[in-house]
Amino acid sequence: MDSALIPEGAKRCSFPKFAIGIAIVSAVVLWGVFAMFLCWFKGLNQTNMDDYYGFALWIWADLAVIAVGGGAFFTGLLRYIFKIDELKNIINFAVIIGFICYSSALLILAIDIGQPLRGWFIFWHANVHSMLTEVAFCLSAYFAVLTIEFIPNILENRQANKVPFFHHLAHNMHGVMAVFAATGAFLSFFHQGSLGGVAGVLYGRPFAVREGLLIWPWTFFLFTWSAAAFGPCFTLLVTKITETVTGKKLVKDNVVHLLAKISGWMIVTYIIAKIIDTIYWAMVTAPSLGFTLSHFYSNNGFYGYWILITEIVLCGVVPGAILIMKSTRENPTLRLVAIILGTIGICLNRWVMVLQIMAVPVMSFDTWALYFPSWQEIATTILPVAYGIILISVAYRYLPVFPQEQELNTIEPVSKTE
Amino acid sequence: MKQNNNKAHKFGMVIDLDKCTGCGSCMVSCMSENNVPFKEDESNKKDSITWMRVYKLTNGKSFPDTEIVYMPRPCQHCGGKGDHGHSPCVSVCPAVATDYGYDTGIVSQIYTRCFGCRYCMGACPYHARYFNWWDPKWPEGMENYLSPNVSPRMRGVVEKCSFCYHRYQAARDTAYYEGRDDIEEHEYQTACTTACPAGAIVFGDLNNPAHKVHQIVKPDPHPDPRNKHVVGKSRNPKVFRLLERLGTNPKVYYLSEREWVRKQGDNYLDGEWDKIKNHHGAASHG
Amino acid sequence: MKVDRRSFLGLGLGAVAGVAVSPIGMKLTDDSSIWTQNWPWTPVPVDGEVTYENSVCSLCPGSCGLSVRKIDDRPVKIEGLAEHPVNDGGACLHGIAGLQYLYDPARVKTPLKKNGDKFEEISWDDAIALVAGKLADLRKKGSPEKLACIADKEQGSVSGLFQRLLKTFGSPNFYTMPSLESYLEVTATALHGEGMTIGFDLENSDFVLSFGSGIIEGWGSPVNCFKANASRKARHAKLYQIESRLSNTAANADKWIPVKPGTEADLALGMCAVILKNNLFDGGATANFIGGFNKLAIMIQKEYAPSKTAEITGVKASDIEKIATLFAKAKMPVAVFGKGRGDGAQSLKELAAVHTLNCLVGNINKKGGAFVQLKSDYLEFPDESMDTIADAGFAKNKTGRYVNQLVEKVNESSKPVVEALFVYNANPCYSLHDSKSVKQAIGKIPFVVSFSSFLDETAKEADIVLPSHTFLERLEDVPSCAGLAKSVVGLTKPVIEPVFDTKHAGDAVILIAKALEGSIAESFEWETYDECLESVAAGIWDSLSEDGYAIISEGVPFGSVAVNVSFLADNPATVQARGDYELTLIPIDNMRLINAGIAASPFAIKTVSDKVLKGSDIVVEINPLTAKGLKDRGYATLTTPTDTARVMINLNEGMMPGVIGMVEGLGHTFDNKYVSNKGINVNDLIGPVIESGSGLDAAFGIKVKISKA
Amino acid sequence: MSEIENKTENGSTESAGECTTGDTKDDKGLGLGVIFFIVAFVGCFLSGTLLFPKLLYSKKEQPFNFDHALHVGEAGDCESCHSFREDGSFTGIPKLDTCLDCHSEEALGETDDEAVFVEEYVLEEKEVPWYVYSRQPDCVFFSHAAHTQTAGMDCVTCHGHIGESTSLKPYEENRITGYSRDIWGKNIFGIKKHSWDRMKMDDCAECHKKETGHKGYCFQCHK
Repeated sequence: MDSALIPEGAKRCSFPKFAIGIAIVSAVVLWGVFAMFLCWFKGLNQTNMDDYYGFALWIWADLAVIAVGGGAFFTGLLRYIFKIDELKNIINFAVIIGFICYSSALLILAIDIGQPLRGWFIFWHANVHSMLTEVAFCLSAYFAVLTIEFIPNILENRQANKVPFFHHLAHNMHGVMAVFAATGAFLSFFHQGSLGGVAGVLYGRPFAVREGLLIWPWTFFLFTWSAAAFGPCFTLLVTKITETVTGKKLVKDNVVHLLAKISGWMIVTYIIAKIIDTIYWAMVTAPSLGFTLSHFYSNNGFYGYWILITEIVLCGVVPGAILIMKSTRENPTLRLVAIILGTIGICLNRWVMVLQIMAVPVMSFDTWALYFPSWQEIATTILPVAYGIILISVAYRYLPVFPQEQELNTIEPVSKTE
Repeated sequence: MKQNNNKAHKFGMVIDLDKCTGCGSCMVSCMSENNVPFKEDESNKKDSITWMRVYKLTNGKSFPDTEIVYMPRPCQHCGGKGDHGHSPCVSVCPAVATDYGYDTGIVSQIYTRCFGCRYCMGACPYHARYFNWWDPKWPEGMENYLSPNVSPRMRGVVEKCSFCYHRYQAARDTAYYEGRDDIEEHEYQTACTTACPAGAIVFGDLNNPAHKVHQIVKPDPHPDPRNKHVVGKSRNPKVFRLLERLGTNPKVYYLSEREWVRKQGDNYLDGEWDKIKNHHGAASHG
Repeated sequence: MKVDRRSFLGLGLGAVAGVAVSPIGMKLTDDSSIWTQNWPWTPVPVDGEVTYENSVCSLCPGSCGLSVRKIDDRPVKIEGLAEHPVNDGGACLHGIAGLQYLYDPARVKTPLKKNGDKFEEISWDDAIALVAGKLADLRKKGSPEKLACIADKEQGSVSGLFQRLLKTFGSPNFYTMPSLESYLEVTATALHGEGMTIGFDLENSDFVLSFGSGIIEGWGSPVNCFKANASRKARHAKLYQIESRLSNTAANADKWIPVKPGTEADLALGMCAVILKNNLFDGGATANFIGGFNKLAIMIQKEYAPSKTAEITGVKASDIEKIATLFAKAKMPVAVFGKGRGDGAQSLKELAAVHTLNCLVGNINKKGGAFVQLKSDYLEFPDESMDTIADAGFAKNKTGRYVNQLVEKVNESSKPVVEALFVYNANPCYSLHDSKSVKQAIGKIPFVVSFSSFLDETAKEADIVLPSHTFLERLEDVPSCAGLAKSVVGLTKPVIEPVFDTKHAGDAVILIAKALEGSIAESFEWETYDECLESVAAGIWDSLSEDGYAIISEGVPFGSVAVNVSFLADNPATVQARGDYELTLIPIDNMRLINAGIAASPFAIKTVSDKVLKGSDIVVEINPLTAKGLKDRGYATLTTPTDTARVMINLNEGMMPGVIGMVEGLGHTFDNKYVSNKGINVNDLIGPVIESGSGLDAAFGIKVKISKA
Repeated sequence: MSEIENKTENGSTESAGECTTGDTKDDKGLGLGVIFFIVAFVGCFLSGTLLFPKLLYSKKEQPFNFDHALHVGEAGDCESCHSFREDGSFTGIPKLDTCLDCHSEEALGETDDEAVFVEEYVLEEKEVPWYVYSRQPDCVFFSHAAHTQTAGMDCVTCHGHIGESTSLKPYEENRITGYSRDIWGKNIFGIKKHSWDRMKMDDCAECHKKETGHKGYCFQCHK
């Protein structure tokens, strides 16, 4: 019934099947929306946050989605600036994922603040010294860029494309996309960084504080770097999931391998920097404030050295290693393991840089504070995921997201290996 | 207004922990002075608004060698690294809803500017900042005792100790009216100071040698040679500040004869304390 | 078709553009945020002229001077009054939070009459008539002595009026709740004779030996004691605290001497033994001893030799010797008694034994010592006119010596020994031991009249509630009844018009008296309480009304007093805790709570640590060694001979092994969600133990066992 | 690029036919579109500028008219009624007893307004519930002493020439915020010609910056 909208020559499941799927996910969305309104109308007492946990699950989710959304800017950078042409076959999807991540991030922020109707003060009364101000500005700006990057893809919808105006618009936008990609990359570099800065500048919190370059603590650069490194992992992961769900091959292996390779080398370099940073912090920064490393990883029910090792070794070194070696990289299973580990790693890193900071006691007579989110928090955190699934399925169904789709699926089995 | 800019105060406090009895007068005086709300269950101290909070410290020894001391903790009104006014909380507020008064050294706020991002709370190692998780509500009729000198805060904003700034304003109003260009030590005292039955809290201008707080603390005008971020270290060996090593430069000082108490004021690596405890204040350059 | 689409497009874009450049967007964005800054449900305090009024706090016997800040007619802040002889500036948290009592949700807003088990509102006239009627019947029946009254204290004009009403009515049954003042009198009476009382010169003493007195936990006149304690450092004075728990006082003291609970008396006598053995006592002073000094001396040295005492008390013999010697050799030593706030259960043996230390070292009526003198009575009531019924009834014996015996009698006898009861400023159903049986007794009394400002545990049991003004709404003379070196009378003044339809208890009494007519009415010639106060306090009225206080006696009293040791010489048995479990539960006095009639204010409750109260669970202190399997912050069941309770555990190294501490002042059940139904009332768990000889309830604790819940 | 180029070719070839045939219609449509655009634009803009304020503000009449000019003439300057207290705080709108310094049960003049004043307030001993044009929200701390006594500012600077007025304008209250219209200023765009046309924070800050070299710290003007 909606065949008129479906890209030519593309096979899609029947509309009812599609509708049912969407309906199910929408239920989850409604649940999240309900929780969201509770938080807005009854206030943040609906959450389990407290004066020790001013930043909690939401801020983590925020940082996490932005980090994994980093795939968008980085792929864009490679595609349009460094002119790595193969990536055009995945750039659309990367952009969509980025769009979802960033819109979610903004939504979460709108729920997280105690006075949403005053949220615009962050722009109006901006404090240039605050990393959060930098985040807010770059985040909104980059979201705008992503929207612009997304538009042409939407306009390529079969019906929209019939309108000459839209058609030409899409065409011309493709032409100038490099400019936006560049802006996007620049903006993204800053807000990914400033998100890292958010933690790094907390000189009252020895677990978070880092020395740095000029006004930027090392976490600034580590966050940007890690986003660029692990973002593509997530892009690949979601692509893989979409392929499994649709039961079609959507992106050629050479593209995947290329992105995986780049990601791999980024991860390796990042993890080396991260290790150096951790050692310096543990050996110099923290002790100079009277803290030993053990202080941060003992005397509590949850945060132990395991979290440090998992983040750096299991979810950093391992995926890095897998992805830089051709043999392992081109082994689908290992590659999948790597990108999963990588995605977990980046999320874990953001978790540590938000929640563990809040948990660690600073005053000698203070105690560890642990926290478990309320259902309202969980619901509002799942909300973006569900919304993301819907947007991806709709986009996949009606937009030519994967340029290689037809080629890969019309020509029967013959799957070339290059 | 002009003359206040060219003569900068630095209001601060010194609390004698040997005198403090942990009676709680300071907490209640603060709450009733500043229209702090209360709710049915206040036993979860992590969401209970008490601008002045009294911590109970023990020496960790077992019976019968245990010792207790009470440590009242208002907002420390940090001067930030090098005492340049970039307090941990002020520097992070995205909307300038809290700033550093260079004429008073007081970290001030606009509750109506704050939009509740709570970044400042994450930045404060003293947990001196509190978020209004609930709408403030008073039992029927009880709102009649609210003071007009401090605006009640609405749900969704962060609040903290203000060193009873409104008392400073009132004192200045009187001074202006009487044509004086400055106020006397006794004219501006915080609610906790005046309430303390043990007289454990001394409040005044750290910049003014005539003030008692200055005489007790003897703040060192020079940076600590061992940590350039630390300014205004006390030259009194019995006086210390909380987490001084972080370079937050609080304006709240503590006084105690007991070494174990002074040691709990900060974090030290094994054996570090014994090396530096006697350097306390030795950094002074006369 | 295309036309349509485009024109619609134009229309839409035009509208958007038009609104965009109009001020609507900007203005609404601004206004919506301003709306959040002025939410109608967030109160806006009205501004006005600032004025200050002085008064005196009567929440506890401390009687501190208060300065009340007002905006126009609204009191907005209470602070300590500078240069007041009692507190000179400082104030305790309860006084500062006083305004919360003014608007307390549990206040009685108008007279109430019990109908079935519900209260209904009645007018003052009906209420007074009703009370007068009942009392008149009682007199007709010729048993006026069956009217009893329980008040907070004996001193003061309001208490005076109640006593006067009972006397002229024909009843000797006036009782007061146990208080430090009453114990001081009991002690003074036993050792020095009728009408005497004791004060401690803490400001000047250079060696304070405290037998569990919570000198910075609300003992005596709290703020005054805080100041005396704070000045210790400067005066190079020492404080030694003898107590089974590391209380704040113990923590603040120069030395803490942990002692087995309930053995303070033995320790005191043990120290006497040392002083006697080593001839450290003051010969001159012992000359004043009567009632068998030698007998006492021999008994003590025989029964309380250091080694033996060490066994009983758990304090090392060497320490006993050392401390006794330090005490005796100090220039201005003073031994202080009255465990905790001094208003809980006490044994005369303990009080007398400790005070004997003072007498032995001869610091009676010396600077920095204990002041023994006649009770100061600054009120002069005109002689009552008594009719025959009154004379006959008043001549009868009191039903019991102390209030707890009254309760006992009521519960024991089948026929009512008390027909009518007045309760003023007292909450026996909460603050007496074994509150259940107290409630039962009150329930047995046919006609109970409460004069409480709040619907507290006792008022709930009453048949009539005649609500009183709070201390911020009334005029009253407030003597400091708290073992001070000086005796001061303060004047409480109304700082605000009564918030509800309440009356001054004094006025209520006068009205009742007038309604009873005859000789009773004659004895109450005043129109109002205020008029009454001015006339009966005529002697000090000028200074009262001008300065807000009058100093009755100050400085070291003159002359020596006799010391009658006969009570101790017979070596009365030390009171033991009830039950045969091996742990002992003792009440803890916490400055941030109130264990008298009223509950702590919402603000005060807010300051209470989560190691004392967590949600609605009370937290008990126990030494890790005693706790065995129990985990910190875990739940446990506490079993006493009378009752069981669910409690939370706080492992506390400051607790003596074998002892469990439970805070006093929680577990109120009246209608104020901010302070009620939190934790349990320790008095429910501890049953009274009457000391033979003195008749005092001396239950310092009770034997319990504790197990995981 | 290949992918997209293919598409665009398809696209153009496809729509080519339509385009040629559709050109003329296009222009008409466009013209119509433009007209619609202008109509909608003007309509929305005007309603936003003229109608919107009418809806936003509610008009309230003062209890009775007050002639400032007259009173200034009789009593002298502003301070004789709007005075300071001993402690340097400012009384603002005078209370009834201040009025009674001059007024009494007997009317001084013969205006109807004074009659209302005497009958409804003096005799009833009720305070007059004036609407305050310059009332600032609860979060604002303002020291008159600092401005008039110390900095020597003139009342007019912020309050305008109300002292010369013979009648009180109706009080306009913002339905959303409850603010007096004088805070945002009469001009809905927030444009001001005189220092007293607006009383928003920016106006305070502007003057503070000029006079003291600093906008001031939060607590200087907030409580």
